[in-house]
Amino acid sequence: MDAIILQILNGLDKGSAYALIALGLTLIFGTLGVVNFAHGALFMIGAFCSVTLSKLLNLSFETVDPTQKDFLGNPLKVKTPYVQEWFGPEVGAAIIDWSVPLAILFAIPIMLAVGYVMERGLIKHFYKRPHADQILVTFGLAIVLQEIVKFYFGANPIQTPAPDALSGVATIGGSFGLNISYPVWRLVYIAFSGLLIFGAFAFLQFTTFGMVVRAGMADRETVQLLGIDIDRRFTIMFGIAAAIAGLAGVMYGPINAPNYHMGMDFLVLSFVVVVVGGMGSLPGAVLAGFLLGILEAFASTTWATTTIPGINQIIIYLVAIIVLLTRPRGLMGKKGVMED
Amino acid sequence: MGILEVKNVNKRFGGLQALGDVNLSVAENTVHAIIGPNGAGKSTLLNVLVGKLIPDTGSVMFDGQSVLGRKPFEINQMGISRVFQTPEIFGDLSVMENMMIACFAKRDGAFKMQAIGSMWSEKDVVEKAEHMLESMNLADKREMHTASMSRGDKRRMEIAMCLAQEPRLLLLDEPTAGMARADTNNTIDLLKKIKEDRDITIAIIEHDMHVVFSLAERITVLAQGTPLVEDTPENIKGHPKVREAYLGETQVAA
Amino acid sequence: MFGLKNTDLRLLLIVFVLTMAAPFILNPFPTESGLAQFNAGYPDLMQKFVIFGIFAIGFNILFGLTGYLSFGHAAFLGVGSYACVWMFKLLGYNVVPGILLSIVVSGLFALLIGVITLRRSGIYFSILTLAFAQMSFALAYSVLSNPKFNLTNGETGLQVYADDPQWFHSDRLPDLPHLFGLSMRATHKMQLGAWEFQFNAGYYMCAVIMLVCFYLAIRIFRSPFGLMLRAVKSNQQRMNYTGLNSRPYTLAAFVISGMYAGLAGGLLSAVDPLAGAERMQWTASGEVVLMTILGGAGTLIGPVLGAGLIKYFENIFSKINESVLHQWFGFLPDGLEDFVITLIYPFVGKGWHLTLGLIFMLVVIFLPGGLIEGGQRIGRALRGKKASDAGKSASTEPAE
Amino acid sequence: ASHAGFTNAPQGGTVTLGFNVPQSGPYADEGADELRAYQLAVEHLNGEGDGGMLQTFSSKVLEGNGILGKKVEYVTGDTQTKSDAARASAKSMIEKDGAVMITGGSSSGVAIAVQGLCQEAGVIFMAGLTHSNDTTGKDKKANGFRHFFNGYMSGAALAPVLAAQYGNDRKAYHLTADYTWGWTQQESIAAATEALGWQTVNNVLTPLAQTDFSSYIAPVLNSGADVLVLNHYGGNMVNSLTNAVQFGLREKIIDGKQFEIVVPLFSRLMARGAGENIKGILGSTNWHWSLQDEGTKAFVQSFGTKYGFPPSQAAHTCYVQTLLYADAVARAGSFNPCAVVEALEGFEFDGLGNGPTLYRAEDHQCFKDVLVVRGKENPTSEFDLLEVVEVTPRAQVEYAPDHPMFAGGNLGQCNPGA
Amino acid sequence: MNVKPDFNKGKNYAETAPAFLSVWNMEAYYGESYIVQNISFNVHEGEILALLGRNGAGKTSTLRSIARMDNPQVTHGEIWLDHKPLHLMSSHQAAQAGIGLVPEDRCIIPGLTVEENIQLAQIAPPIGWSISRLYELFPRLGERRKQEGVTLSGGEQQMLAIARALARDIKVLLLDEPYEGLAPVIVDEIEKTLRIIKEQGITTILVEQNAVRALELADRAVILDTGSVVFDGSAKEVLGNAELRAEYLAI
Ligand SMILES: Nc1ncnc2c1ncn2[C@@H]1O[C@H](COP(=O)(O)OP(=O)(O)OP(=O)(O)O)[C@@H](O)[C@H]1O
Ligand SMILES: Nc1ncnc2c1ncn2[C@@H]1O[C@H](COP(=O)(O)OP(=O)(O)OP(=O)(O)O)[C@@H](O)[C@H]1O
Ligand SMILES: [Mg+2]
Ligand SMILES: [Mg+2]
Repeated sequence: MDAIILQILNGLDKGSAYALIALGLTLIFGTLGVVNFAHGALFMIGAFCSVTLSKLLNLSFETVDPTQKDFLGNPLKVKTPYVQEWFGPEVGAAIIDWSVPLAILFAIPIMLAVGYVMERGLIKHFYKRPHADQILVTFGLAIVLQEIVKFYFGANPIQTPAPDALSGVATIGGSFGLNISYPVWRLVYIAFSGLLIFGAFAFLQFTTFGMVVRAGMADRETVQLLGIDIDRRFTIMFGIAAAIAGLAGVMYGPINAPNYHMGMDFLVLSFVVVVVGGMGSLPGAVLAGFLLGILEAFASTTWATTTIPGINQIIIYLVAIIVLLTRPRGLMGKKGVMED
Repeated sequence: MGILEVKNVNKRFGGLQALGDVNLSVAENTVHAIIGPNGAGKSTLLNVLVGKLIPDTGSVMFDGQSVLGRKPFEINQMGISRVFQTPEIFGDLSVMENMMIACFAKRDGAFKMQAIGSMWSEKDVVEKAEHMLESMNLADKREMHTASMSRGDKRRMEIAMCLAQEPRLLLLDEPTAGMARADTNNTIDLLKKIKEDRDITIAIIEHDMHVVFSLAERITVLAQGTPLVEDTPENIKGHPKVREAYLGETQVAA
Repeated sequence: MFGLKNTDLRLLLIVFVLTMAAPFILNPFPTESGLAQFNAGYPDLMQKFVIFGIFAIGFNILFGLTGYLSFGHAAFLGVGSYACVWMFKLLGYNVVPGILLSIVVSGLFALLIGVITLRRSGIYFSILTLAFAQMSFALAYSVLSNPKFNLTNGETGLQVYADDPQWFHSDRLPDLPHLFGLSMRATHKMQLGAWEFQFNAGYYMCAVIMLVCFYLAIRIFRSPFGLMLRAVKSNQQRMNYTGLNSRPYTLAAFVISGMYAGLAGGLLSAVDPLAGAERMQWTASGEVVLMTILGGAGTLIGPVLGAGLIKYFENIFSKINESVLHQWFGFLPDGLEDFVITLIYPFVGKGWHLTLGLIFMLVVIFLPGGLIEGGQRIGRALRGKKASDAGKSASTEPAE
Repeated sequence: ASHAGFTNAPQGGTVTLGFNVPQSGPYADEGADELRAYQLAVEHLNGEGDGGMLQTFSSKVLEGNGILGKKVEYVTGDTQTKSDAARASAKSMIEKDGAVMITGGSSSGVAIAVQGLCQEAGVIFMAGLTHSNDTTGKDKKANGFRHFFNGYMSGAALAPVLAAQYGNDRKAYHLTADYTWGWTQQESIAAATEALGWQTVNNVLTPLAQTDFSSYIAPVLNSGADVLVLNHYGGNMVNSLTNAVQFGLREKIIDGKQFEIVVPLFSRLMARGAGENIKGILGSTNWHWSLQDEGTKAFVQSFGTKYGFPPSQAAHTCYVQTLLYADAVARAGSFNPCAVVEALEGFEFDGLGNGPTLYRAEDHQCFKDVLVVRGKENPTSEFDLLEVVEVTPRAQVEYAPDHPMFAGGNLGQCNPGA
Repeated sequence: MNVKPDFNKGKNYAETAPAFLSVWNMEAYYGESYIVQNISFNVHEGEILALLGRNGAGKTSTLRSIARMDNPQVTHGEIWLDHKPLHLMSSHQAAQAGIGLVPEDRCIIPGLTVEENIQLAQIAPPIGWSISRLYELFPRLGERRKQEGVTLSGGEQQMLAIARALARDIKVLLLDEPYEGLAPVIVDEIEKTLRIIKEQGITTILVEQNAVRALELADRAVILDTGSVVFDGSAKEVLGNAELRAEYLAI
C-alpha cells in the first residue's frame, strides 16, 4: 500500500512537471497554432533564471587567507558573498538559501519579457506560415538560446537547491496507518503546479480573453474585423505561456539540477503530452500530463519491468499510440485544430 | 422505380431533427430540384447520399444498390458526384491539374499506382481535361492556382470536375450561388446540354428560382427536415404553402 | 529523354554533373592554404552528402507531396542500417545483399507502421510516427541488445566481429565492405598543383544510387501518382468525393519514402560497417525534417541542398578551433587579432550549433521557400528582369 | 622514405594528431577539459611551456622538438557523444587532415566505435575517457590503447574499502544505466562486493533518457537494502544521486545500519554538478589532482598555471596518452602504427601519475594504481570536492586477460592501412 | 498599415473629401498580381451603394481593401471615413472607426456557439445592437444560440454574419453578396432589414450578383471591370441603360 501511494505521488510529481510544460505549450501550440520547438528552451531559461539569481546572490569579494593553500600552493583566496557582508552572515545566508523561491519573483517579469520579445520579434511573423516553417524557425531559436546558455554556464548541471526548510523529507499519512516519507520540495512542486494550473484555467475560462484568443486562433482575420486587436492578445498569451514554462523551470531546479539541454529533454515529451491530451484542450493537456506521469511511475517498478522487460522505456509512447488510435483526437481534443 | 430511392431516412443532431422520415424517389434521366427554406435539411440529405453522414434510420438505394455503409469514394465510383455548397477544390493545384485528377479518377478508379509514368504523356486524360476546361470556359486559366480564383470561377471549376467524372447522378448544392448572371445562364445552358447529350440524372439544390424553374422537371420542397410537397414546377409555383413558407412574393415574378 | 520534360532533364543533368565532379567542386582551396579548412571534398563527407540526400529526397516524397509530416523516419534509416550489417555478419562484406535487404526490410517496417499511423492525420500522425520511432530506438538501444537476444548490440552499435559466420567471405576479398571486390574505402588521390582531389569508390557508388533515386523522385513527382499525392495535401475531402481512396496513396508514399530511408541506412552501413541505435533517435528524425524544410519542402532538389548544408556545418564548422582561427588571423596586429577571434570564436568549433541555429532562423525568415528560393532569387537577379517573368510562371508549378 | 606503407605517413616537417572530443552535448565540459590537456601536451611536445610531465616521465626519449623532429600539429573535432558523429569526425581527420593518431572521447560507446574505425583505417587510437570493460574486452582492437581504468578495476579497488567502511554484511541495491557500460560496471561491482560477503538484493535498469529517478528510488526504501549503488555517469549520475538524497536515503537506518550510497565511477566535473549531495559518498576514480607524486604535481602545476584551475581525470588521461603515443613513436623510430603498437605493448613506465604503469600486450589495457575517493565534507574551494581515501595498488586490480568479463574479443593484427 | 498618404496633389485630400466615405486612387495587390487598379469613388452618409461587376472584377478585393485586411495589400491611395484616414489604419482600427464587413464566405468562427460569435463582436468598442434585439431581427438565431456557429445551415450562417456586424456600432456596412444561398423569403427579409438599417442612418455598400435586385434597393451604383471603375452614377441610370447592363452585367 505504501509503495503504491509512493508511486502515485511520484506520478503526480512527474505529472505536474509534464502538465505544467504541456500547459504552456498547449497555449502556444494548441491555441495560437504555432508549433513551438522553443518551448523547452523557455522551460530551461526559467530554470536558469534561478541559477542566475543564485549566482548574483553569491557574488563575492575575495580575501586572501595565508594559512591555507590552493591547488597550486599559493595562498588561498576565500570568497564571501556581498549579501552576507551587507546583511550580516545569517540574513545573508538565509537569502542565499531561499534563492529558488525568490527566483519565482525574479523569473516572472523576465519570462514575460522573453515571451514578449520572442512573439513580437519572431513568432508574430509566423502565424500564417506553414507549420514546417514554424518548426524550423523555433528549432533554430531553441538551439540558439541553448547555446547561449551553454556559453555562459557550461554544459554541466548546476545545482539550485531548495531552501533548507523545504528540502527535508516529510512523513505523511501517519493518521491513516501509513508510513510514507516524501521529499518536501516535491510536495511543494505538486501544490505549486496545482495552483498555477488552476490559475491559468480561471484566467482563460472566466474571462473573455480566452474566448477571443480561441477565436483569433481559428480565424484571425475575422476577429480583427470585429475591432479586436488580436495581435496584442496573442502577445499577452505568449507571454503568459512563457511565464508558465519559466516558472515550471524555476520550481523544477531543486528536483533535478538545471543544465543547458534540459529543455530539449522535455521537448518531445511535452509535445506527446499535448497531443495525447488533444489539440486545443487545456484540461486535456493537464490530464494527459498526470496520466502519463503516473503510468510512467508504475511502469518503472520492478514488478512491471520483470513482467514486461523494457516497459519503462516505452510506456509513454505505447500509451500515446493506444490513446491516439482509440480516440482520434486524443483525450479531449477539439475538432479541426491542427488536423491538417 | 427511380434511380435513387430514399426511404424513411432520419437524422438527428442532438436535439434537432434535421431529417425526419424523408422519402424521395428520383427518376432516371430527370432533373430533380430540392428546394426549401434555409436549414430545412437539404444539404444534410445530400451528405447522407454521398456517405458524409450516416443516417440514424432508413435506406438509400442507388440503382438497386444500397449506398449506406460505403465510403465516400466508393459511392462516387458507383456514379454519384457532388458539388458542394462552399467550393471544395484542390486549392494549391492548378486548374489543369484539378481537372486531370478528376479525369484520372474516372479512368483508373479509386487507386492506381502510376508512380513513374508521366502524367503529361497520358494522352486520353490530357485531352479530356483540355476539352472539359474548354467547354467550361476555363481554358485560359489553366495554369492558375485555383485558390486564387474568384468565387464564381471556383464554383465552375468544381462543376467541371464533377462533370468530368461522367456521373450517372450529379448532385449540385447551390451551383450558381455567387455566380454572375451571365455565368448562371451559361451554367443553365451547360446543364441542359449535358442533359441532352448523355444519360444523366441531376439532383439540384438551389435558391435561385430562375435556375430551378429553367431546369427542373420535378421539385421536392423540404421544410424542417420533411418533404412538404413533390410536384411539377408549374404546380409548385402556384402552391400556396410553398409560396408562404419559401418563395415569398417577389421571387415568382423573376 | 528518360521520359522527362526539358526542365527536369536539365535539373537531372545538373545534379549528375555536380555529383560526378563533387571531388573537384568541393575542394576549391589548395591543401596548404588556410581556407583548406572549408574543403569538403573528402570521402566521408561526400558520402554523407549523397546518403543524407537520398534520405531527404525520400522524406520529401512523403512530406513534400502529401504534407504528412513524419517525425519518425529515422526508424527506417536505422532498420536499414541494421539489416545491412547483419548481411555483412552472415554473408560477407559484399554490399549488394545488404543494400537490397535494407530496402526490403525498411519497406516492410514502413508498411507495418504506415498502416497503423496513417489512420490519423496532421499532428496526430506526426506524434504517432514519433512514438513508434522512439519505441524502436529504446528497444534497439537496450532491450534488443541483452546478451540472450542480441539483435542490435546496443550502445556500442552492431558491427562485424572476427567470429561472425560470413559464409561467403573468402580471403581474396577485402576485409571491409566491398562491391564484388572493389573496397568501399578504395580512394584514388590525384595531386594537381597545390590541390589534392580524392576519388572514392564508396562515394561513387552512393552517388550513382542517389542519381537513380533522384531520377525516380522526379518521375514520381511528375506522375499521376505524384499528382494524387499533392491532391491529398491539398484537399482530402474533395479527393474522397472525386472517387479516389486517399489511404492507399498515402500508404504507398509512406512505404516508398521508408524504403528511401532504409536504402540510405543501408548505404551508411555499406560505407562504414557500424550501425548504432542513435540513428533512430528523434533527433535524427528531426534532422531530416529540418534538412527538407531548410532546402525547400516539396521541391526536387531542395532537400538535397538542406542535407548538404547541415552535414557541412556538422563536419566542417565543428572543426574550426582556436588555433585555426589564430592561423587565419595571424596577419592582424595582436590586439585586433584577439578581438576578431573573440568575436568569431563562439560561432565555430564547439559553437557550431549556434551558427546552425542562426542559419535555420535566417533562412526561414528571409527565404520562406528554403534554400531553393535563395537560389531562384540569385538566378533571377543574374538573369535580369526579363527572366523574372519566366520565373513567375515557373512558380505556378510548385514542384520546380 | 622510411615512413611509406601506412596510412597518413607524415610528410614534411609536421605531424598531425586528431583530438576527437565531445564539444557539444552533455559532456561538452569534459570534452573542453580534454582539449585543454591536449593543447598542453602539444605545447610540451613541441618544447614550449614548462615541459610538464616530460620531466618526470621515466622514458626520456622525448626531447621537446616535436615527435621524431616533426613539429606536432593537431586538428579537433566534435564527437557529440554519438558514435556516428564521432566516426564522421574521426574520418575527416584521417581522410582530410592526414591525422596519424586519433584520441579522445568521453563515453565507451564512442570509444569502441572510433577504435573500430581506427583499426579499419590503419591509424592508432588512444582512447580517452572510457570505463566499460568491453573497450579492452570483447571489443578490443590491436590499434587501440586505453589508459583509463575500467569497471572491473573499479570493483576490485572499491570493494575492500566498502567492506572496511561499511562492513561485510550489507545488502546492495543497484540502479544501472541500461546500456553496455552500465551493465559491465554493475556486473563488476556486484561480483567484487559479493566476493566479500555482500548481498545484491536487486538490480534495476534505468533508461538512458531518464531525468527523474524518483520512481526508481522510492522502491529502494522498502526493499530491505542498506546500500544503494548508482551505476550511472554524467547527467544520469547527478540526477539519480540528487534524487536519492532528496528522498532522505542517507538519513535512513536499516536494521541498525546507516544507509549508504555508492557511486562507483566518480569524476570531479560530475561531482560539481551534484553539489552538496556528493559529500561523504564513496567511489573510484582514475586520477585526482591532489595526488602527491612528482608527475601529478608537475602536470597540475603546468595545467593550473595555464588555465587557472586543476585538471580533471579526463584531462589527465588525454594528456598522458598524447605523451605516451609520442614516446612510443620516438622509441620505435617510426610513425608506422605497427611499430607504435609494438613499442607500446608491454611497455612499463612511471612518472605520469598513478605510480608504475604497464600497457599489457594481450589486451592493450593499462594497469596502474586506482584511487578510491570520497566526496569531501568541507571543501576549501570549488575544485576541492574529492578526497582520496585509498590508493589501491596495481596488483590488487589486475586480472587475467581471459577473465570472463573480458572474454570474447580478439585483438587481431595491427593494421597499418594503406 | 504602412501606406503613406499620397500628397501629390499638394494638399491633404481629407479637406476636400467630398463624401462620408471616400476612396481615392486606391491600388492593391495580391502578392505580385495587380488587382485593384486605381479605384476612386464616394459614398454619402446614409445611402446604399451597389458595387457591381462580373466574377473576378475585384468587388471583394475592393471591400477587403476598405476594411484594411492584410490581403490584398493596398499600396497606393487614400481612404477616408468621416474624416478619419482608414488607409493609415490596420483592420481592427478600421473596425473601431466604424467599418463593418460581412465577408463573402461569412467567416463564422469555428469552435464558438452562435451566441459567442455575437458576443465576440461586442468586446471591442463601439457596441451596437444588443443581442436580444438581434434575436428579434433573426429569430432563427435565437433558437440556435447554443449551437456551434459553423454547423448552421448556409442561410443561417449568413444571418449570423449580418447580426455580428450589427452587433457593433458601425458607420458603414460592407456586404459581400449577402443574399447568396438564401431562400427567397429570407432574401426578402434581409432586404427589409437593409432598409431598416438604412433608416438608422447606416451607410451601406452592397456587392451583389443579382444586379436588378441590388439596383432596386440602392441609391447609387458603381460598376467595376477588371479592377477599375467603369461606371459611377445613380442606380436608376443603370436600370435604364440597357447597353451598360449588357456590357458589364450581362443582364
Ligand atoms: N453537424 C451538425 N451538427 C448540428 N446541427 C447541424 C449539423 N449540420 C447541420 N445541422 C443543422 O441541421 C439543419 C439542416 O442543415 P442543412 O445544412 O441541411 O440545411 P439546408 O437545407 O442545406 O439549408 P441552406 O439552404 O441554408 O443551406 C440546420 O438547422 C443546421 O443548423
Ligand atoms: N488570394 C488571392 N490571391 C491572388 N489573386 C486573387 C486572390 N483572391 C482573388 N484574386 C484574384 O483577384 C481578382 C478579383 O477577385 P475578387 O474576389 O475581388 O472578385 P469579385 O469581383 O469579388 O468576384 P466574384 O463575383 O467571383 O466574387 C480575380 O481575378 C481573382 O482571381
Ligand atoms: Mg445547404
Ligand atoms: Mg467576390
